Amino acid sequence: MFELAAANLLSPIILSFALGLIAALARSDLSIPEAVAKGMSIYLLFSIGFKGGVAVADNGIDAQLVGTLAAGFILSGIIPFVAFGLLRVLTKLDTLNAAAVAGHYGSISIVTFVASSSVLESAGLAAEGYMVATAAIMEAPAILSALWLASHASGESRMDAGLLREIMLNGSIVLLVGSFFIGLLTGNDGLDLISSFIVAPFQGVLCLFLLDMGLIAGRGLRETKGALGGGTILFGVLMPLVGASFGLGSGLLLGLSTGGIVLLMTLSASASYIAVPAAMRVALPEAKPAIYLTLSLGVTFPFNLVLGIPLYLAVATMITGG
Amino acid sequence: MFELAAANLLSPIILSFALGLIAALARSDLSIPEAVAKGMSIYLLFSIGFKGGVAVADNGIDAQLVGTLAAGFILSGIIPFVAFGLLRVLTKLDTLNAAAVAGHYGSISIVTFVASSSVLESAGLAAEGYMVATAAIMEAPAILSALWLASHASGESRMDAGLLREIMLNGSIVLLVGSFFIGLLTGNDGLDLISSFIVAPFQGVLCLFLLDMGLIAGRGLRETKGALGGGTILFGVLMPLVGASFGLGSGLLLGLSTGGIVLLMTLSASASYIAVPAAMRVALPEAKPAIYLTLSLGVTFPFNLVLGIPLYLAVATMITGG
Amino acid sequence: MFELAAANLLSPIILSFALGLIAALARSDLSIPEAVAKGMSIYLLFSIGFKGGVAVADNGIDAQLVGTLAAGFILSGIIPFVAFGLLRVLTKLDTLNAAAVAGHYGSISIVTFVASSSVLESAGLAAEGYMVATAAIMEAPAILSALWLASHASGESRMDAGLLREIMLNGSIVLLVGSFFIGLLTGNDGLDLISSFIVAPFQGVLCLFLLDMGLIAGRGLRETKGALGGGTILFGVLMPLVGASFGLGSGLLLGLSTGGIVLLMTLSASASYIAVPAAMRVALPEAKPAIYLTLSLGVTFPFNLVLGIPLYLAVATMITGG
Amino acid sequence: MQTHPAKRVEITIEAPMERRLRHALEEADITGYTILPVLGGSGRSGTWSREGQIGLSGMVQFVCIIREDRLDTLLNAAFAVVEKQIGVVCVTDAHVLRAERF
Amino acid sequence: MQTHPAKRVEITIEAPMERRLRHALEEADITGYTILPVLGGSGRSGTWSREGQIGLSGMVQFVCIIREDRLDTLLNAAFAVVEKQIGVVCVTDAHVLRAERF
Amino acid sequence: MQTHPAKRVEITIEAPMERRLRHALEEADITGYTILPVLGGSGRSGTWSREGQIGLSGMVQFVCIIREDRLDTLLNAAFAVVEKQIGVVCVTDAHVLRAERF
Ligand SMILES: Nc1ncnc2c1ncn2[C@@H]1O[C@H](COP(=O)(O)O)[C@@H](O)[C@H]1O
Ligand SMILES: Nc1ncnc2c1ncn2[C@@H]1O[C@H](COP(=O)(O)O)[C@@H](O)[C@H]1O
Ligand SMILES: Nc1ncnc2c1ncn2[C@@H]1O[C@H](COP(=O)(O)O)[C@@H](O)[C@H]1O
Ligand code: NA
Ligand code: NA
Ligand code: NA
Repeated sequence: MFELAAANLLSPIILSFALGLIAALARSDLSIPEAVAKGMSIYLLFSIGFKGGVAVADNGIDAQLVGTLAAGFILSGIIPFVAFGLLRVLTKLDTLNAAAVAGHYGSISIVTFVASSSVLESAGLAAEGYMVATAAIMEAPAILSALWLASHASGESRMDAGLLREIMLNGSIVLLVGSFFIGLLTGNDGLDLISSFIVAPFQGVLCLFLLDMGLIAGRGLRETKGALGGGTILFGVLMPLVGASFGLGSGLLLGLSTGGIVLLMTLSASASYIAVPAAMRVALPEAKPAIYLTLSLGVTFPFNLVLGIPLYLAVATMITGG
Repeated sequence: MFELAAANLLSPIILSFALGLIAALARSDLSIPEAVAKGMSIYLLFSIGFKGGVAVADNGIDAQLVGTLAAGFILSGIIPFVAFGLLRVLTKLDTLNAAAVAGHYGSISIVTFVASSSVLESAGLAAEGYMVATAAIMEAPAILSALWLASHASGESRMDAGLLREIMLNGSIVLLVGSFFIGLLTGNDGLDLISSFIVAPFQGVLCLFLLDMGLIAGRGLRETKGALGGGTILFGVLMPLVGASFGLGSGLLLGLSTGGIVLLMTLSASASYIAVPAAMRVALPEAKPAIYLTLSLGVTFPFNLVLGIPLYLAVATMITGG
Repeated sequence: MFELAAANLLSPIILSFALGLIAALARSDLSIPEAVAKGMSIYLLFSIGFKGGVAVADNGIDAQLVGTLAAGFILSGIIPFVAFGLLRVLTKLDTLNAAAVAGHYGSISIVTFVASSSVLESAGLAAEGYMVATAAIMEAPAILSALWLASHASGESRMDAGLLREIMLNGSIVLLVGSFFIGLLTGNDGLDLISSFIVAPFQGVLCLFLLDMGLIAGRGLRETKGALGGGTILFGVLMPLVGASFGLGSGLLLGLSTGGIVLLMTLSASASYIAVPAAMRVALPEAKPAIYLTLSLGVTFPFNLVLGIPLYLAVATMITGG
Repeated sequence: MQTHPAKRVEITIEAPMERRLRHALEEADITGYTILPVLGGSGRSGTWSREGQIGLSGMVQFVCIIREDRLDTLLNAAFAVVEKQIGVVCVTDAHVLRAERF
Repeated sequence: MQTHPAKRVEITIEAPMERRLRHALEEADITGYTILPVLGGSGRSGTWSREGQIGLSGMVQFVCIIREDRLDTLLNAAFAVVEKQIGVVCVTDAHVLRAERF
Repeated sequence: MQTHPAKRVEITIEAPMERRLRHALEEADITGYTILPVLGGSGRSGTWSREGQIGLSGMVQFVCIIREDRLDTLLNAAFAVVEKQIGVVCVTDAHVLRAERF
């Protein structure tokens, strides 16, 4: 496993993240324009959605697929309650901020998912194509759980129909699901047509995207230094392990392949930093972005990237026997 | 022909457009940053101009080329008069708005042209390389015809030297013509050097670009619902057929290849939504963008993309015998 | 050599620059969004840094590498003094503006470096991988020399710790050095992973980037017409030759390969238009950008691109015997 | 040239609230406004900048020119949205050409 | 700190007219202005937003600070361009540092 | 709705000076401002536009709303940065909601 972690550490992807992190901490003015960052994220979402759809078109739709989607939905809805409990034990956050943080951990980080897929590929492990669809399904339920937690605590309802609609129609979710269906409908013919766009340069784009993530995480850490207590940081590295064990259990129950289990562990372990923060700004404006964003992007994201993913791979390989 | 239309419908390119359309109609906040959209359109223009130039360098310059360019110029200048007449019959638009709309249909949509080229490629049909130059030539004359129509109606001149200059030096035209000449001068050596940039990822970029077009068309349709009467919408699907028949006649007279005829039909059938609207805002500010943009982008563009192109291909194949 | 210059002139890269130049001089509204231009420059810096690092990983670190880096540092620091002297002889610029201009010529233009590498590649000549690192090292010392010249003349110090820090942490330098180290650490394995992103489309991206450079240079020339006297323009074509001869001497002393000598000549001959202008706006706000930017971007950059590089290649080949 | 008195209201607000503010203005029958992008800023909740934010946060600035007698309607509508949110509302006296448009 | 009275004129206008307005100002000898990008807006001709517009429409905002006695020249020059066009002109009283520059 | 008098200060300055101005404001204990991107402009040093500038030059606009009694502190802090630089400072009277924030 140490070899694996070392190989992972020396991949251009992780090193690009580290470069961004260091540059930001050293106060370099290196930055990636917002439009380019958004363009890359559209590219990544389109590409993984499409490839997932093609994989499902190849393998067909079966009971396991439906079960996995359902499991993803439930995991996303339940994990925030677990996170909320852990936060109450480990930190002194008030219920509102705890609810907001908890929502992030039920939802997922698509870049962590992609990084995990890359590691699987290097390790020569295949995974179920519909894990992409599972990722899409896990984006939203956690938000509702978080709002329920916050409403319950404050006694006033935090949900309204408009917000619900906005969450479901969030650009990332629509793009991921939409390109999944495009891949499903066009299959390998479609993939042949555009693979030199969505497959060949993928890893390289991911490097630049992670450079940007490193820059953002580094700036976040620099500006909020001290805002996070020790207990909160501890939560940021413990919670992914808790989430991953939920993912492991579900994956074993569903009878997923080793690769599929690793991906479900990664999804459960990862925390959102795009869809959920946007929803929280609207629904829980009093909660502090400095807390939930820094925790998700500055602590849990690098933890998963560097240590988490190789660990999940090692554990899953050990348990399933490869 | 139904097979062809079905195959066309299931291409990732058309499905990407549909995804954008649906997302916008459902009020998703999915959007592509303006800078990225403009970057993609620069890429597409550069790539098709360059490839057209290389094709001409391969085949040499001959009388047919000159004839086709002249035909393009004339078609672009004449079609607005036909469109104006049809508008007067089918709709209640005043002369100013009718003139503005008419100008759009004489000019061309470069993305429709590209989509048509893709369909030809899938069908294994070659086309004359200079069709790209024809496309460039057809951009502008229609604008002058529209201004003439409007001046004639209102009795005040709508043209000035500055505007004429601006139209000729419009960025899209300059880029298309310029990269055509770069391709012509560097030929296959140049193409070898940069083909993994301008050829390989082309179809994939086109997908994302059409996703954006779908988003824009969908938003346009949503916001102007009701602004277009039934007669106007009818015009939006009839006019491309009229234009295409002009293109067909010219193509047969010129003795173009089947592929070339399809492209000339497509150019004649398509309506501008970049160069002409910009010129109209300056020269005919009283004309309503809600009418001409929605018609061009929300009605005629998808019509050509989904039904028009396969139809033009079927007709041309039938008449030329393949 | 004339053949070489002609081949160089007919490359898509040079022609793209020419297209931009012509479009801008003709007042076309063709333009590339700032975010896209910045995205391309990030791509180019990342790509050349990475490839340089991989080349060094392949060849190992030796005394020549250290010597070349040291030479680069010294060249960048000394050339501004030479440039300053030449400016005093050829032009009537006051000391402040002369110091600002001089700083630009000690520093380097990374795009000129890249264009030179492309020419070497076409000519089948290899160069030392660490020339990229040399380029990075040559960015900054010239700025300090320029500030010293300006302080010396005006009697007031122009340097402060904050500025020094900003210069060293300039985004371009950090990205170039950082990706160099990523390439060094991941070597050929890393390159294999992302080569279809950073190698394959490189020349094509360079074309679009040079199109933008042409647009900027053309606009600069148009707006400052008359601002540059004959002596100043003469300086703009003489100074690169002077710089190149310094690079030639150092390269021979260091025993570099023919390709390496050409690159060191190019670096010494080229003038900055990104890092140095930004520093000058902060440290020497009274100096006129119209002078130093137009000279660097509108005179020296095209001179090197079109005539300089083939000349340096011819001279280096002649002297080293190939 | 003839000008007419009016108020210029500038509302700086988080990007995720843009849609809600648009909607609130529409409800209050205020249909004229312009939205400017914001690069960065500083306030009680710290400093931020837009580079590479992939939509994480970011603010926008509404500029709304309005007849004086409609000012209170506007401020009430805006306040309802801005209240709990990060954001700033600033009003200045202004004069406009073509008063009939406001 | 010493400040001097001036006028701040804000002209929101369609992007395709930018070049013409620049030119009209130049003709009127008005050489100081700043142009801000506009993200979106709403007016009598409906609501629009800049995302993915590929230059279809879009507006820009000119901000021009000017001595009071030059205001009418500016308004006349601007009005000639804006007249038939979509667009808004708004004037506010202001104070500037370094009056000699205006 | 209750509003309170304040000053709106608009500082247009070259992008490379952004960091310095941020710093100067911080030093003067001024922590509320918004930064807008600038597309282009014209002044004594000519006309420029941001398209494709790859950071060559470019300007930004600070908008700072401030209590009247703090205006001089702000102007002094800003002036120290702007003095030798290209740039414009413009002050207008304004009214704000939620005065306690300024
Ligand atoms: N005094 C001010 N002047 C201008 N903009 C401000 C001011 N205070 C806050 N802002 C803007 O509002 C945002 C949020 O402010 P705050 O709620 O104080 O954190 C800041 O990031 C600024 O963009
Ligand atoms: N009252 C207003 N306040 C601020 N901006 C306005 C106002 N009215 C119109 N605008 C701007 O001018 C554009 C065109 O307005 P209109 O000509 O009324 O459609 C709108 O999209 C807004 O950007
Ligand atoms: N009178 C003015 N009104 C608005 N902006 C101005 C004015 N004068 C200068 N500027 C802005 O400040 C920049 C530099 O001006 P200058 O220092 O005069 O070259 C210009 O490019 C404009 O963006
Ligand atoms: Na999770
Ligand atoms: Na047409
Ligand atoms: Na140099």
